[in-house]
Amino acid sequence: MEITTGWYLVLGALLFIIGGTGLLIRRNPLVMLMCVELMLNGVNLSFVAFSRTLNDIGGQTVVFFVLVVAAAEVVVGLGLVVAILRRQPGATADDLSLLKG
Amino acid sequence: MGTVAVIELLASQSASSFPVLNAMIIVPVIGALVVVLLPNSRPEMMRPIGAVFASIAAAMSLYVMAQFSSHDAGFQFESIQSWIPALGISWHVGIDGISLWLVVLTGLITPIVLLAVDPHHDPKSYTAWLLLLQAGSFGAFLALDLFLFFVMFEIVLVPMYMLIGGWGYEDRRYAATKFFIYTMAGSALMLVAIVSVATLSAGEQGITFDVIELAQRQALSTNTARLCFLAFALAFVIKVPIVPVHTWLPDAHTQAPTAGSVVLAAVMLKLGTYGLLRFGLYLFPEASVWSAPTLATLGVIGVIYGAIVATMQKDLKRLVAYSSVAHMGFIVLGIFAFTTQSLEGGILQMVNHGLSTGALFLLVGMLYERRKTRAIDELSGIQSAAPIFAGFFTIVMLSSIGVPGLNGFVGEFLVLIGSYETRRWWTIIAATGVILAALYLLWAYQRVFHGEPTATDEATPDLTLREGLILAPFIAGIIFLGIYPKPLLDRIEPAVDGLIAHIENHSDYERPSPAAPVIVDHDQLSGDDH
Amino acid sequence: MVELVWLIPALPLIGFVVLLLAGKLLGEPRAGWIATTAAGASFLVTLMVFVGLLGRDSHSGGRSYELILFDWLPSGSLQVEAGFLVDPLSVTMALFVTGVGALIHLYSVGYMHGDPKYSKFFLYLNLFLFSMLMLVFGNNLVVTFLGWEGVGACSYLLISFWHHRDSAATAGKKAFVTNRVGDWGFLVATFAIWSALGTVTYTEIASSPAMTAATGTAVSLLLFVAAAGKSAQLPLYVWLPDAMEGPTPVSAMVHAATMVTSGVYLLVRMNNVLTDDALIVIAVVGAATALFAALCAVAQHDIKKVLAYSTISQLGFMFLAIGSGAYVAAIFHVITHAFFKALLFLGSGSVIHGMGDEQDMRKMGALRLAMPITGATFIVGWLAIAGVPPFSGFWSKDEILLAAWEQENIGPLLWVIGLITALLTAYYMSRQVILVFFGDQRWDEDAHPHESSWTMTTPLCVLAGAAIVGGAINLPLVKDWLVLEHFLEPIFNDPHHFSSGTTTKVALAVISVCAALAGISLAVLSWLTRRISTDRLEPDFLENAMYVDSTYARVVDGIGTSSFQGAADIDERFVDGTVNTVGKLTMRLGQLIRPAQSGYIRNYAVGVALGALVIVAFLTWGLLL
Amino acid sequence: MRSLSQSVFVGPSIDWWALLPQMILLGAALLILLVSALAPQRTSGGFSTVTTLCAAVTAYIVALGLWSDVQTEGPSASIASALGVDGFSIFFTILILTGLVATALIAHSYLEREGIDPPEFHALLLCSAAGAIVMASANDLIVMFLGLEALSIGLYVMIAMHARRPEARESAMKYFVLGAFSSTFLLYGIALIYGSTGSTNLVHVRDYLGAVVFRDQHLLMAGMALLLVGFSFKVAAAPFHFWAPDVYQGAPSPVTGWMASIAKAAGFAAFLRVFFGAFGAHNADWSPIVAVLAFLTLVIGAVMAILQTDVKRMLAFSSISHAGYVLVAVQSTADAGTSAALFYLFTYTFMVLGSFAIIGAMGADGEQPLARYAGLGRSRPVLAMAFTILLLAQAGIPLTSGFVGKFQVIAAAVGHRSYLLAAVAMLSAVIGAFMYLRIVMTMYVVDEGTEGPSPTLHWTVAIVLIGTVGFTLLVGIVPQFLIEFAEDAVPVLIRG
Repeated sequence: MEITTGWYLVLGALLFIIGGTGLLIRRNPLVMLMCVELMLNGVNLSFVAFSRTLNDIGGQTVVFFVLVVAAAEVVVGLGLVVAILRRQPGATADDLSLLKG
Repeated sequence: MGTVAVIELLASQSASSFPVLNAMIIVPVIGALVVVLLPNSRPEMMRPIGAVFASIAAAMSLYVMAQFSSHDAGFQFESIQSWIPALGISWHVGIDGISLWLVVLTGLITPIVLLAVDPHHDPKSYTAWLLLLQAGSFGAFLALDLFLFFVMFEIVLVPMYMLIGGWGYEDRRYAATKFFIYTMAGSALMLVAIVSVATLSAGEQGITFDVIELAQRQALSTNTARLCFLAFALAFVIKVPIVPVHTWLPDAHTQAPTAGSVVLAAVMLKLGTYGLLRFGLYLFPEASVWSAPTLATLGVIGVIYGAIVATMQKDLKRLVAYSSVAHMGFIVLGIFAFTTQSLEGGILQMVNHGLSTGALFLLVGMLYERRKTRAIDELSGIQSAAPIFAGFFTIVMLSSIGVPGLNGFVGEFLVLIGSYETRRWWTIIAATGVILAALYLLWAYQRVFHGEPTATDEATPDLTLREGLILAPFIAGIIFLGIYPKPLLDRIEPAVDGLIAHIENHSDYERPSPAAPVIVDHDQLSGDDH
Repeated sequence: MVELVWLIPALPLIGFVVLLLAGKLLGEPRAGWIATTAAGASFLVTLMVFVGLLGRDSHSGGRSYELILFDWLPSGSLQVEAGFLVDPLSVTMALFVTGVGALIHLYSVGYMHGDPKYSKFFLYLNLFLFSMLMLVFGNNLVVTFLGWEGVGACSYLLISFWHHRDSAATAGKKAFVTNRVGDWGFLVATFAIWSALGTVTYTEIASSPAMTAATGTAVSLLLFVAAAGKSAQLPLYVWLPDAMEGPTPVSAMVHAATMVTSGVYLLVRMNNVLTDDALIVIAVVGAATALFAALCAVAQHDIKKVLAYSTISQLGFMFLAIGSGAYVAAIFHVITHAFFKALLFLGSGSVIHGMGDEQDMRKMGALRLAMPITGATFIVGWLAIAGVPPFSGFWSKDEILLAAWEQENIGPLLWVIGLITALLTAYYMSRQVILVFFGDQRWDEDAHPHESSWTMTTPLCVLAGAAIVGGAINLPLVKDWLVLEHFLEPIFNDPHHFSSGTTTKVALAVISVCAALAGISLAVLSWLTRRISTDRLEPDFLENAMYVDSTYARVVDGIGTSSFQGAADIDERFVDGTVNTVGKLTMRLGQLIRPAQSGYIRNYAVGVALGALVIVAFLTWGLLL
Repeated sequence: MRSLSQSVFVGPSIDWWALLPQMILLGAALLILLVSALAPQRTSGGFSTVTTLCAAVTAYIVALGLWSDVQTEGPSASIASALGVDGFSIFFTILILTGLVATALIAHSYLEREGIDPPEFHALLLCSAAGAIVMASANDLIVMFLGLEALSIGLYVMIAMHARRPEARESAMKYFVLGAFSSTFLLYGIALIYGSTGSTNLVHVRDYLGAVVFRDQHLLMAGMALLLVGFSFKVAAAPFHFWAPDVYQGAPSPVTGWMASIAKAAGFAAFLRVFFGAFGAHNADWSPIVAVLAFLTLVIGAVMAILQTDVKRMLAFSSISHAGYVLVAVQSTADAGTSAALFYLFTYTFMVLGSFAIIGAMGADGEQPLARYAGLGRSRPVLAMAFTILLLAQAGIPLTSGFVGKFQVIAAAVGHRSYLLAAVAMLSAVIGAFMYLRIVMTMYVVDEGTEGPSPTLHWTVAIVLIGTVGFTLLVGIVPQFLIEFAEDAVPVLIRG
């Protein structure tokens, strides 16, 4: 059967949801970081799919911007994770709950 | 220096051109600033200097009183400046028979309490706050723009809050917060109503918050007007206060420093009743007539209930506070009876209550200074130790009981005789308040002043000359107003009649036509004019 | 000369002010003399005004003169002036008020000798006299109310004059509060009259068309409530016996001669609005009070308590007269009563003074020897009140009984009650005289009674004289001798006339005299010659005034206090509680959602995700609905 | 719309003048980094602070110039209408620059005390400021997204710079994870909008929505919803507010101030630009949702605030309920609402910056127990009074800018006939007042003899306080000029 744009969109949405769920359920900061990346890529996929249907280059250029942003976020995120793990080795996201209530 | 300039202005300018009302609001503010800028090294200077500014404001209020034309029903000394044109807000102040005497009262009370009561610490901020309180109260009584009024109505909370919190008694935190939050909660919906009134009656003429303008437009549909009125009424009813939203008052009064209690009773409570008159009846005639039975009932309940609860109080200040509830109930009844007499009596009663209750709080404060207690059962036989003090207390008490010849009577009498026309049964019940008033005050008096004094009671010093001079103006007012209230009534009457006419025009209310007396021409020797 | 009326209250007022400012400096006895002078002067002015009034033509309102000082409460159609009304009624009242007042001032100069608060006493007395005269001369209800409340306040101050005594303080408060109940009636009556007639001025009320029957009766009854409060009628009488806590001159002046009669004055003043239905009520209550008080008086031991109850009883007589429409008779009795009751009180005061503040009659006896003048004058007063001709009391009381007899519906009944009361009066007064002045002495030696100073005895003598000849002002024997009746005529729209023939009148008079004599002889037999055993004659039931007062007290202390306390608790717990609960509930709401702020990243993320889900769902599929 | 078939590439015209403010800031950031890299020993805190201030002031002047241009020649757009130059963008530029100045001044003494490397901090501050400006003036969703990321990434690091303190690390991590998480939603929303309208350019989107009637607008609606989520997170509207209290509390006070004021403002700027500018045609769809969000935000912010005992956390929750007020104005979907929102944001920026200046001066972060302020009214009356005024302003007491702001918000709500929401707003203000009064009470009402704290107040902080308090009172008494400013700043989307 022929693969229409719809499939790509659904795949993007799935990636997005998987990433989101992952972020919700995982405790490891690094994994959570990856989940965010996954979500972003899900969005990227949709952008590309849309730009294909709309026959418009703009959507694909967006992807590059997003990748840059993602890269920047990873840099900061890793920095943070390192900073935290250095002081609290083996810390999970749940250990970060001094501030609450 | 600001004062000098203001004085020169006063001297040079004539009433017509010089915006004396604005000056009245501004001078105390300047005074507050001056006091704040004074060096901390001279604490004894603060109150005198503050009193100077307060007195200048008072002098201006007296000047206005002197220049006030008693035949003019409208607003006098009007001054209107564009303030926030983007929102249709203007700085519009003016004075009429309804506000005149409250303004004078505010003017006179502040310098007196400023000199009367010595804060035991931080006289600087104490003085500044009292001055700001005076300015705010002036503003609230003079404002003819809803926005301006709300600003002033709300801003006076801050100085009073600071006074209670900063100089109050043991339970001041709770009392101050309760006072602030309770009243603010009341006025919260009023702001929504204010905006709604202005927005909904904008029409082609454009949005305005000018009270006179809005009162003339009467553009709201009946139900909307009623809703808005209720929002207004809630704010004012809490301020008055009327049962059952009165419980902030006893705490505030009891915990406030003497000066706070005096100003609270003499001035701030009047903001409620004044607001009901100026913004309730004037802006929403139909709605006020519609709600009159309910509010009059609440007023009567306040009279009886306040008296009953007052009877059982163990704290002298609390007792006076509840007596306030009872007295203010009369005023509310008078306002919502819509007759010349009842309204005039109500307004007069506002002044009277200010004098008598203010004096009572001063006296209780002096007693506290002597004995460090307000508990009734810890005192007895004071009269033997301090006869002059007891004498002053007796006069004020009799005025508060409403003995004719003293000011308390004239207000209550006019309120009741006026209300009898339109609210017969309410009046008959309210009149029983005179019995209860005698009951709780005399009982308290007996327990505190009569009986065998203990050793500590014996040691209670009598009234000092200074205290006597502080009380003198109150006593003078109490007696003068009791014997010759005519000057006040003459100036109140046109405004009141105008208000009632306004109500008649905009609602189905018709004031009862008085039974015409059969005129018997008096002996010409009597030389009176009617 | 009538223009001088303003001076009459002014003089005591001046005295008051002087004493207020300089009382302590003047001290004893100057303060007393100043007050007395003020009172005396005002009596003289009253005489001048009286003469001036007589000079005027008695018809077409010529003898009604109004002096307006200033507008007191001008408000719209309500015009209340501070004004005086000089007419026969007010002048008659003023004459004996100032006269007796002056005498009692004089008496007090001696009586209050040595009291630490000597000057203050006269301060109050003058203020009282001023208020009483305002009450009498006021040209409208409100000015009268001014005086009405003023005398009430002064009576409060005077009763609790020795305020370190709790009983005195309580009595003063009780008097004021009970009077306030009456004042309520006064106020409401004023409102009703104003709303019905549009005026509160007496002359205008008198010339106004009658009110509707309902309003009229309501007004009349409200006025009677007021009168009952001031004049100690059932059921509001309870304050008067306690009022005896005050110094004796006060009892004589305030609680016998003047203030307590202002209720009578008010009703007479308003005679034109009183309706027949109301009059019956007044008559019945008056008669009942008269009998009730007389019965109570029978069993009292305190010399002043006897007189107090007798005062209540005599006031009952006056209201009986009013109820029977005989206003003149009422005023007549007011005057004669003022004379002899003041006399009796002052006499008792002299006795108490002489006995060193002993008030229990059981510890007295045979005092006529120790204090002859007091004894003699007291006996005169006794004969007068007992209704023995030709003493003043006989004439006025006789007229009242006659009026009662003629009351159309229940006349005879009222008359019988009146007669029994008269008998009892004669009895208990005789008992008192015997116990105090006759019989064997029951006081121990160290209390050596002595006659009082001249300042105290002079008033006694003067009053005794008045008590003897007082009846002369209204002798029914010859028509022209009814001076008082003719003098008061102008104030009535339809003057009351006795219809009975001479024979009836004489018969009634004879019967009443017999009753008086019967009472006296009963007393003599039981208390002097001891022929009748006295141990059954003072039942506790009567000694405790039929427990009315104590019942009141129990109710007030019981239900009254507890209900008030209940209200106070409700205010604290419920009304204020609700407010605090609102605050607490807000906090509770916060506590409720606080766990959401768990501090766990994933929970926050869930919040975001769920929120997103809901919004997306609403926007995307919600618009399908 | 550039299609693949186009052979010749023509770069869009660029109005450099319009980009100048952002570029100045970025330039300054680079300069600071450069100098600190080349001559680390000579780059004191002073240097970076001064540089930041100079940059801000220059940008300020440029912005004013642009403002006059807009007033005379009307709004314009540049770079293929990816950046708008209208009253709205310049209003926010000015606002952001003001915040920048204040934050720089507050930070100056704070960084010294807490031992944080000034150059990095200021560089990041400048970057996030530039990002905020871009966000406010972006006419293209992607540009807006980039601005948002620039702003946020800068913030992540600024928070984390206080790395010695666990609270700071935690709040940085929380903000980072959740921020990234929510920005993916935003991005997804952009994608869907792109998919349904064929462009990410707001002008195009607006025209498209205005012209086309959708047969099936699910994509569009989903996109709109996700954008709403993204922005709501940035402005900390319930239920996307959970991060705010923790992050605000953990972050260094100057950064908290920056977040509460500028990050929020930028978020709202984007919010308003997109939803008024582009989605105006569909306001019937989004207005009710915003109303619900406003309701939740108001109530939750207020009732949570009164439970707190940590001053920073109190103000965090209060800033949540303030976002609620702005949302009330937003949901009115009227120009009056927009100007009310702008006015509110402008005045709130001053209040909150002033407040956090004081909190920063009051001592070490992480913990700001209420008790620390006990007796401040005795020991430092002026400071206490300044704080009181700022707090009362946030409580909406008259004669402060806060009251005028609330008043306009209520007016906007009433104009939109949402009386209930107006009432709720006022009542939540009362609840909030209780919390502010607790602080005031603590400062003033103390038992005799208790000695209040006496923090050292650096002159830079003093300047900020004078400025913020003065402005708060000034606007409270004569608000006319600011209202006009806000009214001229309603967003307009122009094709460049």
